[in-house]
Amino acid sequence: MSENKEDSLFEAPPLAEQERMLEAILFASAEPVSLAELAGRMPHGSSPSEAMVLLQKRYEGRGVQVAKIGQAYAFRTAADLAFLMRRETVETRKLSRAAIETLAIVAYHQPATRAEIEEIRGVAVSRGTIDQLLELDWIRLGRRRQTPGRPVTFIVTEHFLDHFGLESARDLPGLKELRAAGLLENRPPPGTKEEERDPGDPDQDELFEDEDPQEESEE
Amino acid sequence: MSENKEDSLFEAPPLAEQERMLEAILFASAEPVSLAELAGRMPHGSSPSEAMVLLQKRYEGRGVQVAKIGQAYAFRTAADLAFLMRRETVETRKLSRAAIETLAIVAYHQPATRAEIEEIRGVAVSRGTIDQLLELDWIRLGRRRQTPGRPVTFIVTEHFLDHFGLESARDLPGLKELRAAGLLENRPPPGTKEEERDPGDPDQDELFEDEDPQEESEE
Amino acid sequence: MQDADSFVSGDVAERVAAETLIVDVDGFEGPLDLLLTLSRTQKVDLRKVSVLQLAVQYLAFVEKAKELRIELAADYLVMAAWLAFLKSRLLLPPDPTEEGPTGEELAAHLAFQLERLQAMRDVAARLMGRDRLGRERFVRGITQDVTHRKVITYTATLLDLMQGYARIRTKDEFRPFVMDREAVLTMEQALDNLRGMIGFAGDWTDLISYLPDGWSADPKKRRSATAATFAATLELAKEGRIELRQDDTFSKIEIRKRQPDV
Repeated sequence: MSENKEDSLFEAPPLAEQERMLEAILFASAEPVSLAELAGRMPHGSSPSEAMVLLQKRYEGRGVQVAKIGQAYAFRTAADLAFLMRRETVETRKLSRAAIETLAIVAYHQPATRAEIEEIRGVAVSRGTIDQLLELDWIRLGRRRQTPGRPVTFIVTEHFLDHFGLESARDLPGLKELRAAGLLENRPPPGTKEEERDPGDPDQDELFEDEDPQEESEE
Repeated sequence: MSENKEDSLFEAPPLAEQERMLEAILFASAEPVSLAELAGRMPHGSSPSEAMVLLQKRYEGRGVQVAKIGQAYAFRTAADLAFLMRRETVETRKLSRAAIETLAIVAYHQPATRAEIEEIRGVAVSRGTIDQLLELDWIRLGRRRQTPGRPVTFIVTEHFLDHFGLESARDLPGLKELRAAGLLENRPPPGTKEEERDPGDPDQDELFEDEDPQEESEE
Repeated sequence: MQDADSFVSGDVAERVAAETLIVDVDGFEGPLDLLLTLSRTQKVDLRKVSVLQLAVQYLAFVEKAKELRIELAADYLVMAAWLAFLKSRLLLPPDPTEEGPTGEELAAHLAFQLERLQAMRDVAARLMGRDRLGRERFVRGITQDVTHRKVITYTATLLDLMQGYARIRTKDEFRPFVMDREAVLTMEQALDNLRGMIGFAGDWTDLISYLPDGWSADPKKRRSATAATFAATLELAKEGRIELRQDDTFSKIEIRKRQPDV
């Protein structure tokens, strides 16, 4: 190595060697390097521009390329491989319980106002939960309710139906079916007419079809 | 026909293309990239280890080289071109003799407890010495020794291997000779009860002989 | 075991060496380091080092330090005491009755320690002399960070949805116990009601007639009101304000104001 260095005082290293040097300098440098700078750093008599031609040719079609940036040179990732520099991790998460319940209420009672959702769930619905469902494009804003304050209503989207494999919201199983499926374990309290609560009943049919939200706010 | 289509969806890119990808990923990172990470970043079905063989061959004798560090790979400039790199040279704090010796003891005797380091050096190891090596990320905590007091052990890191240009701890200079000369044995001073000391050190064998030292030291 | 000659002949040279070492006493990293330095004056392979000779050198060093009133750290003195002991063991013929390791064993271990320390120093030097990152080998100067993007997809199945809805409705069905308070007459309410009316109940009157207004039509309310009113009458009877009677099982229960004792 020191011999190399001494040699270079008198004679420029072979072009192939200069190419190696270029390669190492461009690789390690924190910034693009100009030809003048390269000449300053390489042994006396070197011809960085000549070596650069070789180097560029060598990297043609490779995963990295020698790019000219202004008057300087640097290695750059080949444009077609840029996707390797992005790393997308797809994480599948279960929707939170709050979100599921809110979604279910919207689906079964749509159009539903936030107040209605809260009344049915028995707890406040956080802004984030609604936002998340909106973002997922599973619910969207329906017509404003024609009641004091004109509250916004929420309805489920086509995307929702798609995702859950439903043709329409009416295809959602009713309480009777839920119970039959063992999803409702508790016996209905005495005196409750099941039909009253069944979204499959004619009243609810109306709810789903009727664009006028007034009627379905009883519950 | 449809089978064809499916094939192409899951077919790995040609090896030459994989090699380009490796090249791009390794060029983009200053830190060694593990085969597992490479596989994770490359298209499904790629075989980074196969492509790596091609890549290593391609860069043989070049100004930059593919270095293997543990189970990971990185491009590093060729050592013979160091004289060109004065600008990039990192001025490191000069290590004390105590730190250098402690490092060597950890490297060759790993996993090594503080008591073992002190026994070999014949003096107490100051907190600062260990701290300095930990800070340089050249040593780290290994498993606790299964002896009374369960003392912590120290082992060298991947960063250490990278810094000193070692593929694994097995490549430590003079390791074989030291082993053959019995100088890496934990020889109890005469008169000590054998059972008080660690009977053999299975961890050490793992670190030096296993094909996969990285995995072994995982906590 | 060392023959006496070589140990005596080396004596003067060692003392000279020890004196030069004295000046540098702070430069040693402990007694083992000093012993290693001393062993070099023997100019032999560490495996063949004369531990006896070394012990003598070391003790001479400590003596000299004392003469020069140089304060040596405790571990130097501990080592001196131990080496003095070792020296006597090595010089005296072994006592077969004595317990513990022989002088040779102790000497061999010290030689091993010295050799091992020297070996570690040698490899440390080799290690530091390698082509090191940032000195001879360099990392990529312009790195490109991988942009990590976490894409979170949320999933829910129809079953989740149905279970969620079922959960809410089930919760709802528990609610009557709270909500249906309207259909429950508490004993306090019944008592208040009774107290207001009892003053007028001079004659035996059916308990049912004391049910508050609006509590006798709805069977649910009626049940609750009857039970509460009955419990209230028991309470009032306990207080001694009314009397209760029932002629027969399941016949009507009648109450009246307690008659003043005749």
